[in-house]
Amino acid sequence: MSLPALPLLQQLVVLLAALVLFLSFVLLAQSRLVSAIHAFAWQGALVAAVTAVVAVSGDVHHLYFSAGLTLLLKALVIPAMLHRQVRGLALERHTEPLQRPSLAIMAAVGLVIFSSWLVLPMVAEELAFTRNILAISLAVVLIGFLMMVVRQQAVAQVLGFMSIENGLFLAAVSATGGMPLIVELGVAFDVLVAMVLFGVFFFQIRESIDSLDVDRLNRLSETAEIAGEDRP
Amino acid sequence: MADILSPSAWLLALVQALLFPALAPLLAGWVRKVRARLQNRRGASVFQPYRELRKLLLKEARVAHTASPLFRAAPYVVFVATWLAAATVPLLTIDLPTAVVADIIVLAGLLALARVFLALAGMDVGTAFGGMGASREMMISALAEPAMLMAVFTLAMTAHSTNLGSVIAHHLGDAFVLRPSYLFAFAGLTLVALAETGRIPVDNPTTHLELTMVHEAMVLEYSGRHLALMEWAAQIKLLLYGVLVANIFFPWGVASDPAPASLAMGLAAVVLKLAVLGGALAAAETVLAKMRLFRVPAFLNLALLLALLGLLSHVILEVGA
Amino acid sequence: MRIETALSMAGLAVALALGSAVVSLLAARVPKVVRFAAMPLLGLCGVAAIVAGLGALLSGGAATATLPLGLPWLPWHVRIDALAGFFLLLIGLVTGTIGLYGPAYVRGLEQGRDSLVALGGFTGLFLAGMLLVVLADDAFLFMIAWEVMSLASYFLVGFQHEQAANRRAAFLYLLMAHVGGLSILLGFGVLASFGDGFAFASMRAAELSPLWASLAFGLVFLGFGMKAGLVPLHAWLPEAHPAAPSYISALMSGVMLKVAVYGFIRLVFDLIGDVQWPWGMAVLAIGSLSALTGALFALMQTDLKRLLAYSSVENLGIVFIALGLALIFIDNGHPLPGALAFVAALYHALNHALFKGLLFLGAGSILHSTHERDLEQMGGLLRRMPWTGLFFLIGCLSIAALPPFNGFVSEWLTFQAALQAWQLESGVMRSLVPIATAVLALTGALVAATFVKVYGIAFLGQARSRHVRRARPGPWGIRAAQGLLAALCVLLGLFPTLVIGLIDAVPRQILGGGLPDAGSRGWLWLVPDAFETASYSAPLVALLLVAIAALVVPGMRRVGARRVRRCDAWDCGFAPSTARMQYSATAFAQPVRRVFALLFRVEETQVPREDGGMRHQIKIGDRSWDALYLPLARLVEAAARRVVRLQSGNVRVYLGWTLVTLLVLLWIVSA
Amino acid sequence: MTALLLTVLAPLLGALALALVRTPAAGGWLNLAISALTLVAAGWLAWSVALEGDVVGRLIGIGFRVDAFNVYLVVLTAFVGLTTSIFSRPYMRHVRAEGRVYLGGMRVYHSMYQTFMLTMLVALTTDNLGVLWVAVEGATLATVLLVSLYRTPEAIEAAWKYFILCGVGIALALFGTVLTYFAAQHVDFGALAEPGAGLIWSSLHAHAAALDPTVMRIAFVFLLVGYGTKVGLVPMHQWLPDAHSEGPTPMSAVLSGLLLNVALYALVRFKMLVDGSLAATASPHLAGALLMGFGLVSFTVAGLFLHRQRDIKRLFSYSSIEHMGLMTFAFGLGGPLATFGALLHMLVHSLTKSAIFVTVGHAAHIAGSQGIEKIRGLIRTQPAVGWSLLIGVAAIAGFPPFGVFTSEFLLLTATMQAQPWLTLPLVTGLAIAFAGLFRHLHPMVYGTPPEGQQPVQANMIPVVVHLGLVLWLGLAIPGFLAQWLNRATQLITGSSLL
Repeated sequence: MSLPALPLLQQLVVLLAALVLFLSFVLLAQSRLVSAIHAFAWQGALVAAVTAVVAVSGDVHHLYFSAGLTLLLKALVIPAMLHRQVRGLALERHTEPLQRPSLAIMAAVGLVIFSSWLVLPMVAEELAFTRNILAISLAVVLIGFLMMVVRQQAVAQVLGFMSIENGLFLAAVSATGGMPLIVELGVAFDVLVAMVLFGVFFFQIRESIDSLDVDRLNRLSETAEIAGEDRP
Repeated sequence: MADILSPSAWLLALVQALLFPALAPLLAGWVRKVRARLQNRRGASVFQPYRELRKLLLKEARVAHTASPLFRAAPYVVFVATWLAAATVPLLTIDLPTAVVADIIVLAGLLALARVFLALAGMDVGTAFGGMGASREMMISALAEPAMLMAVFTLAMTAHSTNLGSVIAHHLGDAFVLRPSYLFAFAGLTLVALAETGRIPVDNPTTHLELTMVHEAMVLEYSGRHLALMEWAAQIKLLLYGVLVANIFFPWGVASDPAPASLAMGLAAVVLKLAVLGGALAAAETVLAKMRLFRVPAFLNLALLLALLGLLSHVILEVGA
Repeated sequence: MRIETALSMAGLAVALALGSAVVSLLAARVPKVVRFAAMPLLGLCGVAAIVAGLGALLSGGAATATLPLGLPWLPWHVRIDALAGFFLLLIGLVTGTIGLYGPAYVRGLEQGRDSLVALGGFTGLFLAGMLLVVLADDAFLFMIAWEVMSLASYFLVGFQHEQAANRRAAFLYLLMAHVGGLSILLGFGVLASFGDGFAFASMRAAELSPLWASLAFGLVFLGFGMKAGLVPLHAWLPEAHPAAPSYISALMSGVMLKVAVYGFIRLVFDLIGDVQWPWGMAVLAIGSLSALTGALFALMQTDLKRLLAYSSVENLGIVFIALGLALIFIDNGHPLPGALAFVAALYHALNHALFKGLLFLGAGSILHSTHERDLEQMGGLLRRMPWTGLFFLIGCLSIAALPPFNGFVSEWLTFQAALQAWQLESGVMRSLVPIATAVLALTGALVAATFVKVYGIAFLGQARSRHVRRARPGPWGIRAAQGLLAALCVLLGLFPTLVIGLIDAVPRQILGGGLPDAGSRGWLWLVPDAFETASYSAPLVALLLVAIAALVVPGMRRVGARRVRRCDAWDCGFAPSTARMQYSATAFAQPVRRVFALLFRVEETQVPREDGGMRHQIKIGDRSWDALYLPLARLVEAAARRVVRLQSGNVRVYLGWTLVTLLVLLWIVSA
Repeated sequence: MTALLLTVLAPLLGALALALVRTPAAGGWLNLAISALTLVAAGWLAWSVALEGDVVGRLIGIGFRVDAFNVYLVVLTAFVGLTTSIFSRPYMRHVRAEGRVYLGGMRVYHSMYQTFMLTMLVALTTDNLGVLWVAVEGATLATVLLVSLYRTPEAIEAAWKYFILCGVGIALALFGTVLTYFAAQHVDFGALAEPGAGLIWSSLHAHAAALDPTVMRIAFVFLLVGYGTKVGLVPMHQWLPDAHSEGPTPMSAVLSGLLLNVALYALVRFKMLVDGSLAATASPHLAGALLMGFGLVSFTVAGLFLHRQRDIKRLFSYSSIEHMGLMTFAFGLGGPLATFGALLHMLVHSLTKSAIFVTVGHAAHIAGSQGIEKIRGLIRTQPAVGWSLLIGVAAIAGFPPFGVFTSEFLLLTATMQAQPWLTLPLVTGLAIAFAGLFRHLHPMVYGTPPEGQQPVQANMIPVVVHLGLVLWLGLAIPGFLAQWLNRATQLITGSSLL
């Protein structure tokens, strides 16, 4: 199916979704923590926008609400909290250059292709539009995941986690026209609590290994040799 | 064969049983005599063993302080078991109630019983010699016993019976056949007989050199009537094996009916056969030398091999397959 | 007695065993309770089992019942028939004597730190387990009883757990028991998937394809062979049996191994039913291997209980030789020799239970009064413990298969069965069976050597250590128990015809045909198939022996000199011989060790003694260790070492694992 | 309905109340009381289910449905919750005496304990897949603070890993849920279907055949990886031993005993949907095959892990992974026999494993360390603890007459009938795991204890009760339980066993 065939609002949705995807690339590559947080905030805002558009196009009332919720949570509250913590941890200047960034980008591109290939078999005609949105949100999720793998910095990992959540919202909203309200609320609540806890842990980790480099959280490993007990 | 348990048959069995202890020293004496002759000595008379037994019987028996009751019981057990074993071997006739009471496996068992008590007696006093003799004796017998059983099983399987009487009867019954299995079994059993009766090249009944002796080491502590019984039992054992070889492999002459004539015939035949066998044994002991203890296993493995070959050649070549 | 009554008697026996277990719980407060309540209950349990077994054998029928336990769709089925009855009898005989023996033995432990609760409780459970294994009539109950038996005996092996050796033994034992149990379980699984459900009745009805039948046989043979201690799966046995208290060792060696035999017979002859002769060949080969190896290693041991344990391996080997013969004959359409071999196996199982029980109890009473297990320290015990000495001698003569004792009867029957090989069609089998016979003969002679060594070293000669010199005869209970077993050994040796008349019900039920002519000439004569072929009259042999003795002994007295003078032993004219000059157990075994050198892993070392001299030390290892067990252990270790790399400790790596898994799965499902 | 209400509300209110209680002792008692109340309510619920079948209801817009499958898990959860709280009271007092818990930590502990129970019960009883997800995520959040309760570097590290891994996993599960919802978009649930029926499990199950298979396939992968992380399936299991070993022991008990079960429960619910949707396609047993694969891998790998442990709690957490693998395998195998066995195994494993963890708590207390080589000769020092550990491990290793044997017996025989050759890895795995457990267990319980080990004041009631129940289940499965399990089996496999 071709883009022009779509109603305008849906074209808008596609456009926004593409931007979301672009932002997760930015998140992946961005080495300055603070700018990464900004990028994340923008991504949240875009997801909220998508929600709003879908709400308008489908005239689904509770989606207006969840759009507001998303905007509040993803674009304002969480970034704000992250900011505060980054300041509290004195990490404003912190930059964490990716080792082999090109490789990470290539991998991300691969993930995008993979996810589009993945949703291809969903051929049912009426799914065709949402299919592409799904592909994008899936890509966002996977890239967020990839980010958590490649970033050594705890805060960066949390950003990756949150962008996964963005991908989920995107999928939920655009592909399914929004989950039931109660679920939306529950999810939002969980995300919020999670964020709070993350904040707590930043400080705890900081004071236990005075760094936020997750690679240094490696006391609990079993690769060390041990002397075998009495064996017959 | 109900008649086999008839009183007359039992009487015959009794006579036969008595013949064994009576003739045993004679065979021993005969072997010594022939050997002496072959060694260009005159040698003592063939009745010398009787005199020796009598001498020992009249001497007082001495028992070590450290000996247990078993020490004094052992000679009787050895003698009785050996005698009973002998009594189950058809000497003159095949209709032998004792052969029904105890077949060839029991015979082996009785000999084992005697051997075990001999060895225990050897260890009883607690001297080094006794233990050494016992250990060697058990090692030798451990290798000899399977060979012997294999050899007799060959015959038993041919005759489909483990009853010595019917085995011999079976061979007397059918026409003369050249059986390869018999050849092997005969060779095997002869070697076993040499080992079991403690003759050269396995053991030397006349030695008292502690490094070589086996049987003598076990009875070293015995004296008087105890020693007499032990020696006598050894002679009976020799006779037993002689008769076994003679009457199983060369059954001719063994009486198949209790008629006096055939019995006399049987006696003559067995005496003749034993004389020949004794001569052969003497000759062997003259030309052979006693071998080292750890050459003995090789010797006995040869016996086992021969016996096993006998059994195999029987089941493979001779059973109609 | 009606068969139903027998079944309820068996139930009573189980109840008594459990009762004794429960009673022992009080021992935490009053240690005496084990001695005065638990042990007598065991004795009663044994009596009940004997009654039940005799009843089942005499009535020859079968009775079943179901208990309100187990799975909703599979309640516990119990069933008693001749086979079960025979093994109930076997269990009962030994257990009864234990009830007599136990109290005096336990008394010694009351001061110890080891909890009598565990001892009494698990002994009771152990017995209940064994009885239930025999009674079980569905796979589920069988497995439960089987594993309870293993578990309880494991706790008993670990009872004196201060010594690291005992702990290791217990671990090895439980591990191998577990593996064996699993393989039996799989065997049942095969049977169950062909029949419908786990009740033995439906398994009997099931029609297996030859391949699956062979698979089931393989699994079952592996499982029960492991429990029966067949080579090369015997490694646990010489470790575990000595570790337990002596009367437990008697139960394990004498009875538990027989329960394994029972299981094998039940599954192979009864449930699988249509047997195949290649199985017989396999059983024959393994049996011969076990018999020979067991005998050789038994001869090498210097620890009395270890020696007895190895000799159990050898005896079970003999039992399985007979069973193999039975399989071969039956599949080749010779029911009579088949039944003969089968009976021989059962008879030997019973005999072994008796004399091995007797010998372990003897070892126990030596341990009880000298605290010594090492032969090299013993000597001259016959004069210090005359009754134990006498009974132990009977045990030795029986196990050495000497007429007119019971061991000889079963060996005689086995030989008779083997000698029927001429009936077989295929030359291969005809020539392989005699080789097994040769092995059997060799084994017999080696066993004789072994027990001459044991008796000669332990009971004859002079004491080799101070505490042995001070040995006192044990309490009456201990002696009475041994006396009972010794008497049974003699009786079973003297009246085999009657015993076989009793056993015959088993092959008639399981194989559909017994030994019709066994008693054809009256109780005096034992006739395997025809009077001409072979016959053995134990009573007459005994009678003749006695008669000749009665003739000879007084005769000698009359002819020869009356007096017997005591004097010193001949010392070659040197210093009088001391106890240390005696032949040692190791020395006794040395010739055989040299002859069969390649079978043993011998380590000879010189260790300095306190007094400056050197001591020559010799260790005899079991080759099956480096051949089988250690490689397996190493394999597992290596695999584990590889696997733990997963737990590297870096959270990013963990995330990577998850991501990769996700992608791979996505690819799988959509490709 | 009231029963259901009570079952859910009791822990909810409890959590709020406990957050306010300042004195830890009172907190402990209150915690116990609430757990007891919950158990009573759960029993009532079970009773009503047994009497008049499934209980359906709505609270604040959430659909609840209690059927044969989850009701026994509800009772189990409440029961283990109670016994663990009995154990936790004195245990946590001892911990606090050692000063390992920061100020106010006890409040967090108790209130989070009840929150955890709440999430467990909601996850079990809800009929709404979205709420199910919310509840499971909530369980993570509730427990993550408890894992880091001791504030040691290890504890914090473990908590972080637990948080990150399970967070991501759960996120993936949410994606799977979204996809399921998406697949249900164009399904006609009939006129009187409430809004958002695409997340109502019962209506989905009723129309499973109409779900788009392609989407469901992908959805299941996400759900498998997501909830599988929580189940502790290899290779997503790495958080589990860390969390178990560093958290307070009562936490380990409920994690192993309950959380894993609930995650597996969710997985099975989804499998039922996927099976329904894939029934017509070329690969109808895809879900089952995946579960079997994961189950087998986890089972074997965990068994090998056991051999190289130094920490007693890690040891038993790996054994939990092993058993979850076994259950996953069984559910994947399908068929009434295997499913019945798996359901039974869920039950007995929870009981046994929580009992073991309680005992382990005491053992570590005696030795003053969780190091296996520090714990020696327990039978001598404190026979009650030593024997409990010995018997508990014998039970978990699958020795009769304990219930674990029964379920493993059913699993093995079911496998033997369905996939004979898979019994080989199963049996090997069982043997390896067994050896791994006992080689460590032996020196711990047997032998002579080191100098200066003193018996501790231990509360063995939970252990005795649990092991007693497991023993009972091994000897005979009571009729009502058999009926429940059978109905659950019928629900899952569509065919009855009895």
